[in-house]
Amino acid sequence: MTTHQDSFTDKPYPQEEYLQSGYLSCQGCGGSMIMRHALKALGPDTVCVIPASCWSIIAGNWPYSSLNIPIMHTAFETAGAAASGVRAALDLKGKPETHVLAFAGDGGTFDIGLQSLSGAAERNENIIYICYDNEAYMNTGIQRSSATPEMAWTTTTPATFPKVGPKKNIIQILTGHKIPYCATANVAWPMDLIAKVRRAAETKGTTFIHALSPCPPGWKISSEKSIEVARLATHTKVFPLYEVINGESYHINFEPKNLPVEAYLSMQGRFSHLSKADIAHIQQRVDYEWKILLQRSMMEPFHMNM
Amino acid sequence: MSDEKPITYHNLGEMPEYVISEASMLWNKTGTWRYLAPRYLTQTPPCNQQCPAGNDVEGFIRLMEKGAIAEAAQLIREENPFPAVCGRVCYHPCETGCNRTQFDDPVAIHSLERVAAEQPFPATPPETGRPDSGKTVAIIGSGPSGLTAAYHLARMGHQPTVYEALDEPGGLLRYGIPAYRLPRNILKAEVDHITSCGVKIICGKRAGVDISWSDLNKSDAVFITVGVHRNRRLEIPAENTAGILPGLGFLESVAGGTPPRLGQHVIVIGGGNTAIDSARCALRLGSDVSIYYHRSRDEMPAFEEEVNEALKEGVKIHFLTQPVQFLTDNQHLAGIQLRETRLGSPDESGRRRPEPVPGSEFDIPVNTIITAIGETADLDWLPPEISHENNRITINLFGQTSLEKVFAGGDAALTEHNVTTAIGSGKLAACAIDAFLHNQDFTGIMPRITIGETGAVSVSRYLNHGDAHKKQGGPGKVVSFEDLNLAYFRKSARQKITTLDFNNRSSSFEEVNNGLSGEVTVIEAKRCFHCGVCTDCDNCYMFCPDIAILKKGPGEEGYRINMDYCKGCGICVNECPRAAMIMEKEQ
Amino acid sequence: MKKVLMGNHAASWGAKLSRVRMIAAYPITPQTHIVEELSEMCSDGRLDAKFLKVESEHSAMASVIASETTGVRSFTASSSNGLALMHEMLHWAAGARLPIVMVNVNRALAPGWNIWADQGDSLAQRDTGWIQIYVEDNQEVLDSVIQGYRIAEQVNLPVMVCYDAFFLSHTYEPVDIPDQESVDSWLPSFEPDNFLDPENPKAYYGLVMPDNYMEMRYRLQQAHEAAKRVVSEVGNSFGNHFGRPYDLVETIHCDDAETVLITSSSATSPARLVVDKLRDAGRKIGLLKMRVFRPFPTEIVQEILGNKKTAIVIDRNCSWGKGGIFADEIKGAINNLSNRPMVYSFIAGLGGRGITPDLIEDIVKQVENSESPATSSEWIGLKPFN
Amino acid sequence: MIEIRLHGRGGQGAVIASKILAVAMFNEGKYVQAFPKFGVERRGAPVEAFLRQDNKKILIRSDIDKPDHVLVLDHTLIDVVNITTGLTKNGWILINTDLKPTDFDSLGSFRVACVNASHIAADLHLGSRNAPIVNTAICGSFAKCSGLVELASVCDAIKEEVPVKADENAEAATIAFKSTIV
Repeated sequence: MTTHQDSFTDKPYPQEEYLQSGYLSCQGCGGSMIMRHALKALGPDTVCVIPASCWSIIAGNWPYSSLNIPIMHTAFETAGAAASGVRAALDLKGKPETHVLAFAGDGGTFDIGLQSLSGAAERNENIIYICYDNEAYMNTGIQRSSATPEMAWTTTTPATFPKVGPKKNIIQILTGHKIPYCATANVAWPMDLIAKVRRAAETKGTTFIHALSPCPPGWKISSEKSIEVARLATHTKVFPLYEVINGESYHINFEPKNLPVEAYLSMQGRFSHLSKADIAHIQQRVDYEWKILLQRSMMEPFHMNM
Repeated sequence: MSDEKPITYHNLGEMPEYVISEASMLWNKTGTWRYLAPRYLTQTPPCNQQCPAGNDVEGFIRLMEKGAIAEAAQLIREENPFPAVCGRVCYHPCETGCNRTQFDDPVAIHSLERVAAEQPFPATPPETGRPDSGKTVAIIGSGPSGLTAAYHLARMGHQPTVYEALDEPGGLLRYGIPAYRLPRNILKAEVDHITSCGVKIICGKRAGVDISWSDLNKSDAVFITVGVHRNRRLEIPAENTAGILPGLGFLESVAGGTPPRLGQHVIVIGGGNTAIDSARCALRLGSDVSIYYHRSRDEMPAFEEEVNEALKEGVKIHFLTQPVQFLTDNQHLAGIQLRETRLGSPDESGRRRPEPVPGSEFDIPVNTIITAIGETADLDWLPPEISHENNRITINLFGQTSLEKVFAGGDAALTEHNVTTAIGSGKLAACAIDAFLHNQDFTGIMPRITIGETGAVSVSRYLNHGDAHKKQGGPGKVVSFEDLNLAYFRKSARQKITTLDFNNRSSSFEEVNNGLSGEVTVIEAKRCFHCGVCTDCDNCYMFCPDIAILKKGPGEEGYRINMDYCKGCGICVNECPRAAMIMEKEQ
Repeated sequence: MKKVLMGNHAASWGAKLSRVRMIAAYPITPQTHIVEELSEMCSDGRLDAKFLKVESEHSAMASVIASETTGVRSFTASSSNGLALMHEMLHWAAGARLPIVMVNVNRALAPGWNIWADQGDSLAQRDTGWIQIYVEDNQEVLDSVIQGYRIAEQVNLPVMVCYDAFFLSHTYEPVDIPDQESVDSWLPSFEPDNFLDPENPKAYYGLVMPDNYMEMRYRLQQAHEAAKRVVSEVGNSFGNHFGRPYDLVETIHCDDAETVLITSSSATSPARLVVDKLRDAGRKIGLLKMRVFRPFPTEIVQEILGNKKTAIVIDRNCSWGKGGIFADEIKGAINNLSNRPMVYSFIAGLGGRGITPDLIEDIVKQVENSESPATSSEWIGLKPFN
Repeated sequence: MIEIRLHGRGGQGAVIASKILAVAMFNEGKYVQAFPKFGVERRGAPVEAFLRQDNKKILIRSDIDKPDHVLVLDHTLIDVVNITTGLTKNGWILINTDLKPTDFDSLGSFRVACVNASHIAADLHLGSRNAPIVNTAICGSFAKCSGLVELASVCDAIKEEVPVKADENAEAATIAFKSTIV
């Protein structure tokens, strides 16, 4: 296991801002922070594509924009395709160095947008795709997505019949495309996130970052706990931080404190209905998934000299 | 288009043809969404509140962390002229209070202080901005309390004169603490520095004997810090036999270079610092030493570290044993009869009272016995207007005696007897005397300058000079361990100090503790949590989801909150590692 | 240069001559030859363009919208179910006011599977805001793609060039391919005012609140109104330059006609034969070819049909629950005229069934023998009921 | 206007044959129209293609029901498909076969021409042994029996339209032209 990121000390945090205040995120929004960090990593020569998501609203209504880079709002399922289109056009205009960022939520990535994302990834389009994952359709009022964790409450998975089945493993889907770079990131580790976005930007081809994005209303947490709860997600191994190179070579970036999942679950109202047995079940799954991740990280990659 | 106002299209002609943005969202002041507002608030670190001398502990560590050692020393001297002394002999309650204790190990504060004190003395004491007042203050006793008061009063523009009964200044520092704990050159340097700051010390003048009260009373104010020099008696048979030495007297003679001849085996009676110091001195003079103490280890008033060192050096300590009588043989000390005790119900000190075990008496033959069961003050010379009780001068909260212009401090006026407390009382008296000399009501001033809820006072805050108001947190809340966000701290071992080899101890008064040095100092300083004090760590700035926290301009430290856009989510406060921010209702 | 080309290759040539830079497409019968030919052109260097081989029609249109927004002339082609899948993005293209040109090969929608000619696919997209041109032969396919870009980029509306599956798409016939230089001198290069540009960072296609949405949509409608004039002007200019003029509609013998036969797409060709034949037999019949369906040429239809006795509309489409779509639109266009013809609506040729001269002649005969139109569209060519 | 119908099996190149003939005729100044029977082509399945030739623009846009001539690329189709449907009296039926025209009397009062296109194609290695591509040979043969187009035009059209083995295909047409039995 490599733990090359000392996220608290790898400062300075870049000071240039590509977002302007006044945008329409909820109190304590993780998604707005992820955009802010990502843009700091990419800089001004960036074009951003935003499919339907909280960010369709956060960015500001017409005739306003709270971003200092050009953005194109696009239909829910089209982030991969739209980013491909922008990429093609920029290349044709002799601007291959301009970054193309697709910035999509979990619904737009795990569910409706999976097809166009898969298309773009299979073509290995030179784009950076960031999924800010708040684990449900938050923009429409907290309906479950395939990124919703097992047994979580949402408005379509009520506490009496919570979400069935585990959260989809999007990284596994993307690594299945053998794209050059995949990573998970967590808003609680901004410098790690920035380092990963920078790495994605330096990598030619499709790069994918799955960034955990706490949502105070959707997770039923008090807004000031946003970062704290996100941090616990990693420390409980619910959301490990790792990178995958060429779909083969796994690197765990951060050794979790290995806290019990209950520490993470009990902070959130969306899990308040869980019984001890439920929590034990989730713990088992988390432990199992972690074991798989550990094993993968110890595998030799297919191409030895990549 | 303006960013300050929303755009309203009144007619089609004004409207753009396409859904393409025309302006920013800056007009949208999301600050109106807020219920509570964050605020930067320097809160009191527990170390600061715990320091009886009122040192800005967190402040000097912050400077040392950046390698600014000289600045750190100067910061300490704003409150305390004795960093080298305190860095050695203080029992460091700051470390006991250190929140790091609950995380791994406390920061080695006193070692850091000692490193700071190794810096050359500055040409001038820390600036106060005070002009000469022309007022005189007589200070009786040149111990830590008296010299501290003199130092601050001099800084404040007054003319203090210190009268010392013994031959050299320093009081207990010189005559009570052995050189292996506090080398004489170290003490001398700090005392010399105090005199260089405008303090006049007259030695060999015992109040009431060599100088009359009426002469002393001619000064504009008087500060009495005569200390405690009378050995408390056991009040058991044969106590006046030769060979029975009073602890403090023994230490004074060792300090004065004329140690008495001791027997091969020495018994020390008592469990306080004087007992331990006496035992370790006797050891260094070549004797085997046993201490007999009538309670258990837990009740021992001596500093734990000192006890440990004594044990390591070979001193034997026997607990739950009390003297019954001294045994004599032809007017000469032949031994001591002791008996066992057991602990009963607590006494007025809160400690469990030792009760004799009937029939447990036993005798030990010995030629030298040192009794160190406490000291009392000599107050017989005081004028009757100055009241005292239980052998302590009666003072109010800020050291004033029953005479308005007369203040008292140090061991003669306090229940707690240690160097750092004495320094704190000298500082408090300096402030109170200064207020008195300026006809100001100190009662109103006291809360403003008290560190934390119950700590010592801060001279810096009293003087309110320069950026002193920023120092030492605000009055009130002390940051607790629970207030910290531990996610941002990593465990790290406390740096170990080096000590003198044991083989060299039995024959030498060389300093035992060698302190920290070099890079290790900075590593240790970096362990500080900086409880309650912003260190510009950027967490608030980085985690603000609304870019409402902005870095201040070039050259300025800290952050500014743009309340126009702060939605009041509270993340900045929650993610502040050190509780230097609070959420509150807006005024 | 005249060549025997299939309709799909005529479309490819139209795109190539328009110097499209970005093509995103997904294969579907009967459109495949278009993308195959363009792939060849891109690979062998005849066309300096990027061909994005996307994974669906929806993504094709999404990509093309993105590239066009980035300021690059873009092209796509689809058909039937593919076009239906694009539906959402068709709204985006028009609402974004992007001058994209696409080709749709008119094919019936499943189920049951049917790959043959039927206008139902593109007519179902009539309300997406696209200009729609229904073309009659392969020459017109090529010419309409080139005109499409000039129209689109003038009015900032997307253009859909529609032609019948197989009857055109797979049919070889002589087509005059203009020189690249000749096209270049007629079709300006694409220099949009607005495009995704880090030097000029703007947000495109954001949330429009109720206080502005209606006005933005009014703009879209106005653009369509303006497009009628532009389509005519461009068609006329194309005629002057290339010798083949075009307009919103084409009329044959309409001036003195009492009866006007109205057709669109490939069905117009046999109708020409029938009208010529009936004219030779002394009948006062004319032919109106509806070339542009959106924007609907209401004024022209009113002018042509104003004093006629009878209008006969043949639709290779049906709006389920209503009937022939062209017929309905024509009725709507002339409804407020004081003198207006009776409109007979016929549905024929769905799902690839042939519309032959004989069938059209039968329709005319049937109208001549009836006193007034039926209330709903009549289906022609059905098997007998028993 | 002359209308021609081609019968073949998927993979034999009936549609290309119709296009080759169309191009050849177009190059001789005719207006032409060639198109497949609009369907789903599968290897081996019976397919049809159509060809119209006229001196003016062709405006009919539907299948050919009443062909003037019929080309049969595989004689076994005769048992499967009614190749004479709508065929004009005295129209040519050109059949790829190793038989003679007299062997097809049962087809009725039509003119029958035969050519062993499969053999010619196989000799020239056009297509594979079990699925020779016979379309170019048929085109040459049609020039012979119908006289509607010059052999030279057919050969030129083949060179224009056939991307591989253009010369061998032109040779096939020439051999077929010469070996057609009418």
